[in-house]
Amino acid sequence: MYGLAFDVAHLLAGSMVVASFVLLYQDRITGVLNVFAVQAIILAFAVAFQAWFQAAPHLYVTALIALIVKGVVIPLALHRIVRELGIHREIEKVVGVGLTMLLGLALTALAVLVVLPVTGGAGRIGREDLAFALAVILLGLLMMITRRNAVTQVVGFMSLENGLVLAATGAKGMPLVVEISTAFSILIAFIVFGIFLFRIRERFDTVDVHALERFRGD
Amino acid sequence: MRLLLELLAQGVQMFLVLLTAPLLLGWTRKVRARLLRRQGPDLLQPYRDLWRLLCKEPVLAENASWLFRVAPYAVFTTVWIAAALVPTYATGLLFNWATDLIALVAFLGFARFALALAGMDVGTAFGGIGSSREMMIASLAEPAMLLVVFTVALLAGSTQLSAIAEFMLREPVGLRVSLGLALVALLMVAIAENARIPVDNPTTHLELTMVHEAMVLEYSGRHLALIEAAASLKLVAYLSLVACLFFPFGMVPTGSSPIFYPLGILAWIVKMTVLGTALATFETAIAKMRVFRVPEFLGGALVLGFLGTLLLFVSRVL
Amino acid sequence: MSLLGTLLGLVVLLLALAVAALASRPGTLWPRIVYGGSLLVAVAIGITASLALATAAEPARLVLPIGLPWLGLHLRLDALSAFFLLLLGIGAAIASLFASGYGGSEPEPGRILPFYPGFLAAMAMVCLADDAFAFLFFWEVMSLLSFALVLVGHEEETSRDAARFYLVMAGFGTMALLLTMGLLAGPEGSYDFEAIRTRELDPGLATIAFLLAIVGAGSKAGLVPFHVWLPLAHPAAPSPVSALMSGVMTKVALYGLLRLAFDLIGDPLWWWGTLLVALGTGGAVLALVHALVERDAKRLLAWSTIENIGIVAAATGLALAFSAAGLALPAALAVTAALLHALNHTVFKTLLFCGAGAVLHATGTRDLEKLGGLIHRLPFTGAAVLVGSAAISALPPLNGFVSEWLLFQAILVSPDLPQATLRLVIPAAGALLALAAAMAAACFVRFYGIVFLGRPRSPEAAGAHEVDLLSRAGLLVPATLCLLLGVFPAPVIDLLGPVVTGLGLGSSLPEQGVGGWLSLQPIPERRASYDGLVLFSFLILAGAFTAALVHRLGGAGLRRGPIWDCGYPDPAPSTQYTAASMGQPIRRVMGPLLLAAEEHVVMPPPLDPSPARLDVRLSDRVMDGLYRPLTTAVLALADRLNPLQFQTIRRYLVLVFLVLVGLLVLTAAGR
Amino acid sequence: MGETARLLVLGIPFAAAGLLSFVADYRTGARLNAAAAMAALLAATGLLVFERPEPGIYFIVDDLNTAFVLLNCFVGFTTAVFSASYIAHELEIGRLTPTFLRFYHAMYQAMLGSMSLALLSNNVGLMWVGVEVATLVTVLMVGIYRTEPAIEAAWKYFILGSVGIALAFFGTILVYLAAQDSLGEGMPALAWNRLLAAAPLFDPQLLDLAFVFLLVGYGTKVGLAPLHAWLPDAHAEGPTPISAVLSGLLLNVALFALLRFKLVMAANPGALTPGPIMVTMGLASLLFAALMLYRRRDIKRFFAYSSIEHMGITTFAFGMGGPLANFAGLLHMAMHSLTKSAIFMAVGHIAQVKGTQKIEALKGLGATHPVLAWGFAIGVVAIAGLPPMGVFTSEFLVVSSTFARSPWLAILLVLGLLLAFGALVLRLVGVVFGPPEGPRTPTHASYVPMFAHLAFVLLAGIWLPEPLVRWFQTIAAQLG
Repeated sequence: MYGLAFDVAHLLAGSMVVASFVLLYQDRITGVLNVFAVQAIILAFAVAFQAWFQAAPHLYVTALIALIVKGVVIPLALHRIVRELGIHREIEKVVGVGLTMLLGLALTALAVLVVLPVTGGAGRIGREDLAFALAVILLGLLMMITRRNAVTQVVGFMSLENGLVLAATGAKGMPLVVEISTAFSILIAFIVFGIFLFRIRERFDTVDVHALERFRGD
Repeated sequence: MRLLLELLAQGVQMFLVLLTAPLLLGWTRKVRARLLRRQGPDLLQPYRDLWRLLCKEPVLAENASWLFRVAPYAVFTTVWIAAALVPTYATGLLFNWATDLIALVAFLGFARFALALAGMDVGTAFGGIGSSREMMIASLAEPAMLLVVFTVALLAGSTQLSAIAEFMLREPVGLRVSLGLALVALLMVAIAENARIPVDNPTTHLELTMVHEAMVLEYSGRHLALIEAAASLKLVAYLSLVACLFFPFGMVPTGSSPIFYPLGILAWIVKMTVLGTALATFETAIAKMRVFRVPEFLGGALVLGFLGTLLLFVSRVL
Repeated sequence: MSLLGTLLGLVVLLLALAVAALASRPGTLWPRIVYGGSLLVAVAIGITASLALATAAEPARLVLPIGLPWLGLHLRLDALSAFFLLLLGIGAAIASLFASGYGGSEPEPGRILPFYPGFLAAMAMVCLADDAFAFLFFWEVMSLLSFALVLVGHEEETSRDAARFYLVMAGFGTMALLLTMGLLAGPEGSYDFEAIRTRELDPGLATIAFLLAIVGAGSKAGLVPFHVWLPLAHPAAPSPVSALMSGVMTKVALYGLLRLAFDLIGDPLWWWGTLLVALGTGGAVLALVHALVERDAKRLLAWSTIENIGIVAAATGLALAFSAAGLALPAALAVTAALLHALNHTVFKTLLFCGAGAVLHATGTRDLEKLGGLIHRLPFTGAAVLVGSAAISALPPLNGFVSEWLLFQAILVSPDLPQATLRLVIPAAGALLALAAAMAAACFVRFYGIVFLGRPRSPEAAGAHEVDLLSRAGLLVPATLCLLLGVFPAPVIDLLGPVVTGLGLGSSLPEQGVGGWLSLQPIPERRASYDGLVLFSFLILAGAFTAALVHRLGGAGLRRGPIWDCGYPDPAPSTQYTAASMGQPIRRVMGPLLLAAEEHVVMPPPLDPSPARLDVRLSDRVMDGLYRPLTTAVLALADRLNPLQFQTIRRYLVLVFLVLVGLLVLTAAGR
Repeated sequence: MGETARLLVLGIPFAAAGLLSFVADYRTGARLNAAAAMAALLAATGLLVFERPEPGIYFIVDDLNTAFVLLNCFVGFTTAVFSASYIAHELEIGRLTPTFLRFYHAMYQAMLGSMSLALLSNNVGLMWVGVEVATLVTVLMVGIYRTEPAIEAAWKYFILGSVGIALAFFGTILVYLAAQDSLGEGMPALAWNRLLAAAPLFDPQLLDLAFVFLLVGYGTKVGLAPLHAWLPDAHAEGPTPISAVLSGLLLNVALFALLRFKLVMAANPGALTPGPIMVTMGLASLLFAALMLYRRRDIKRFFAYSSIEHMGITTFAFGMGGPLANFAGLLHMAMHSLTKSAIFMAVGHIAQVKGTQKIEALKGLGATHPVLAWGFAIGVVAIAGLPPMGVFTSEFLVVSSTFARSPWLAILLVLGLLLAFGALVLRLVGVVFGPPEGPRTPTHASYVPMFAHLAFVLLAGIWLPEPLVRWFQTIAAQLG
């Protein structure tokens, strides 16, 4: 029994990392949003499994929030914004896809290398989960620095927060308060981003972060 | 009673120096003339000149300030004291203990300071030329002089004049390299300070070359007399300094009875005539240097003086 | 305790005066009140300090509850600080007396009055401070207040730049001193000087502490490599403040050096002294060459301050070398020469700066080329500045000569030094000091001759008017003090006795006044003595005798006539020698080496009436060699880093990413 | 009574925030805002006066945060008073419209409340939430002018801030994991006092990894060198009251959080000491910011870099460790926040009076506005570390204690301090002195808050109150 639960947690965390890699691979905004939705759904399952495994009912609430808010609401809203504001579909990448993938691999290796020697204090499941969560975080960060448009940057930021939630749920007994507040702040982050998007939209014709950089103070 | 006697001896020294100064000047002019196969002026001519100037009424420029009128007295007094302090016929006179060689050099500096300022007081181009050149020469001659003083003081163990003279008299000093260097440096400085031939022509009125004369251009009457007397006194001071430091034989050491004083005076007069003749012959043998070659000349004196001091610092025996 | 208490009370009085002066308005009596108050307090500080010196009592100590919480503020009045407080009292009294007359018509009292008493108070507290925090606290407050005083005339660009350069150099000096104190106090931070004195420091650290002390105190005093700000800042301040900065603040800096070198850092190594001697004497000659080509009166005096500080530093270095070699009496002689020269310099430099202030007040200009003939219109200032110039040129009856003489005695007493290099450096130092003395005389003949003698070179000089009564008193007091110190040096040297023993040199000079006519005989067996009184009376007697004799023989009449000038007098004042031409001979001799001077003459072809041109380019080797490259380097580095402000958000994220990954790799590797 | 005071300190700001969001009129809003800030200040002094409440599961009052809560509430109150007149003037000249200002006061109070929450929280997660909410609120306020640069600054601040905060949260999770096996699951594993007590039992490797994330996360909020990019633009483009609070308080709160974790790291013997990393980042910030000061053309951006420099000095001091350096670091945090907020108040009025923030247009202030010039001059003198102001004391302690232990680091520190000193003096003389330029319209600025801050810094420079010294010394000893 112990082995199976362990394998399922592994599977879900691993698929989260795979989703991050696919996210890096996309070169169209709609593709990015859909893969992000898939990742959010996988996250929801992972959290739900953790809830079942740790017999901690509050995790189900987090799984539900993750599924609905990040799985469905945010991607749809982003799709509508992208359509309404007519943001051009093409994603300008800074670094070629091949190199990005290589960097991603190196980061995952680093994440595993850094977390695993940690002694087993946090229980076997916790350690692997932690390594994968760190990998998702680093890949999210990598996504933000290799993309030029604002939307893809924010999606990168969102996938980074997915990794956070994965890590939080992996930590057995992390009090509920923390999870709710995490969700709460992600929500706010999204709203703020939305307002900005409008403002940005209100001010410039394109949402490309590059256009923003011309107006720098000195 | 002893105090009175010592006061008398000091008085003799002061007036001996004062009266023989013009004579020495006359003697050097006479020897120069003879060497140039000229008759040359009478030995007593300087006295007549001084007397003539003394009785004439001085004419001052409109914008001459009080400094212009006070300067001759200050110059004459300081040079006279400097000359009086140098032991001529006897060491250990009353006022010798009041000061030492460094103060003597400083007194001559005071005279030069007053004369240079007086030169600039009336505000003419020549006064400026004289003062600036004089100060340039002084800024090299005085350190050379001080280095000579260092050399001699290091050897004698004190900067007190009569102490040095006695050391030279009694101690078996013998021929030392540092003393030789000091002597040459002192002679070069003496020539520069007294405005003798290679550095400055005492008899000339050619604007481009004169240094000492340029400063005193505006003086006349008794003021000029005082300055001329001061110049001659300065020559006597330097020559008797050379005699006292480097050829001290014939001087009466402190403490011995006064009957030897006339002998001392005689020896001093002989030394003065010998040095006067040497000076005159040196002047006729050499031509005047361009003004801006004087720094090299005095630079040489500075280096010699420094070498003398350095040698004494490095080893006691050199 | 009572003396230290009264001193503290006086300092508080000064602070009260400073705070009250914040309310000063132009045209009111405030300048008189502030300067008068400062004068009274300065005199009181002088008297209390001389009392402390005379009684040579045990050092009084006091701890106030302010300052560092666990340390408190330690104050201590020992002989050394009493002497420098006496020096501060004299300098401040002269400057305040002069300012009360001259400063009366201050256009902007609000800018100067609040800071003037504060500046005095800060200097006094530096001398009393007995722990590292208090010392540096008041040291930096002294710099800050003098910075504000330099900015009094901040309309001109030059005084703003001067003030800025000054404060940055002051900051640099304080940082050096802070490092010294850190080294002396050790890691556990026992900043109290008492603890530092008992703490043993190994020679390596002591050497670093000493070098940093030279950098810190030297940059405030104006020791050569750190002197560049002084000729810019001191002249920019109003004259009484320049007098205080040059006369007193530089001495407080030297007090800092003496306190650190002798009292706190413990037994010196032999080469420490040689470094200070080399810096001092070399600096003196360099400063004088600059003074000889200087065109601005107050900058000339500032360069001369650097020269005199060089001499005092050389004397201190000599004392260090002697005490390292174990020669107690010569060390005492050298320290006495240093302290006496510091006192003399305070007196005659304050006089000269007040004189320059009077000239500036009368003619409105400091440019030597526009002055001349002022002795007729400012007779009183002329006489006082003449005494000052004679004193600074070390001429016999005055005080400048006494300290010069003592220093030469110290050099001559030192042939039996064990170290070989010392036996080379000391004679070289003697030669340079002799050169400096002679060039100082040349410099001040030029200064006095161009400013006061000859014919006025500009209408302002022609229309000059004498300063009022109080300022005249401000000039008379230092002039008489120069004479008194020159004629009666023996009592002053006895007063210095406890200071010298306090520095831990083992012995001080024997009793001076005993040798009959108060003659000065520092080392008995050398029989070299200097008797100011006898010489002075000898001078007066001989002078009177000559004058009487000449007047009786040749009569007292005299006639006024036109200037002779070899027969072709020219009324135009421009035919006179100017400041540049007066300095030209010495500039030809020393210029190429020390000032990188290049002369370029453009002669028109024959028959071409166009004028010939002579331009001379002088440059300050230290400024161009050290400070300009430093500033350009900093600005170049700033330019290279500047683009970092204008990057895209993505690039900043890359920075964050790199830091994170770097640290992760580090911790992974760290295990 | 201690509990009620603590409750009030947290409750008042959030209640005021709620209330103010309904108030539309600016004038009443400003007055209410100042009143709420005053009440919070009184509550904070209550914390000081009454005996300390027992550390609960959510909140704790201990040596470290008492001083900083008081400081936060005081600066919050004075800045509220300053912002009343400043924003009123901005409304007059039309740079801000009532619609933009709709939620300004509510956001201001929310920010103060979240900062107090972060300071007083005993729970690591709650502290993280406090810092996160404060960041998001300041992001909104920075973008309040709705000009292009303001939007860009706010966007940059949002992205970098959120990345930093996310990493900090991951660090918090790691600390929780490390504490889990000895302190059990749930709330107790996040409570400070328990973490501190059980720290020696934690797994050192996990703590090191956690500190890396915490250092990068909270380091971004503190504005240390490589992570500082958001700070200059946020200061320059946001309204000046926000710059004052940002520079004065938010940087301190972030550094306070970092200190909390350093306390835990210091208690665990196995863990790698964070000293070297903090020293390198501190020195990097100091030298980088000092050099950037020379080429700044905008006065507020200039002082933003000065904040980075001073945060660098403080981090360096904590990195060096030892009782002296830690005490100096804590004192420097307090002095810097008081001085920098005073400077920003002065700069705010100067920018309003002269109509621009360009340094070359701000000349001869001494002639046109003497009182403002005095305030600005004293502020710059204080921030440059000159006595008699308080910053000199802390810099004195840091430099002297560092030199005795490692001379080369002290040399670098002194080099940085001198570079910054040169730039500060350059601007001080440029702005305050010289012939006046630009408009001379007299300003009806509120000088009281500015001079109150400077008076406190002057007092600290001469004498430090006994309780403050005791708290800082106990914490300095614990910090290791």
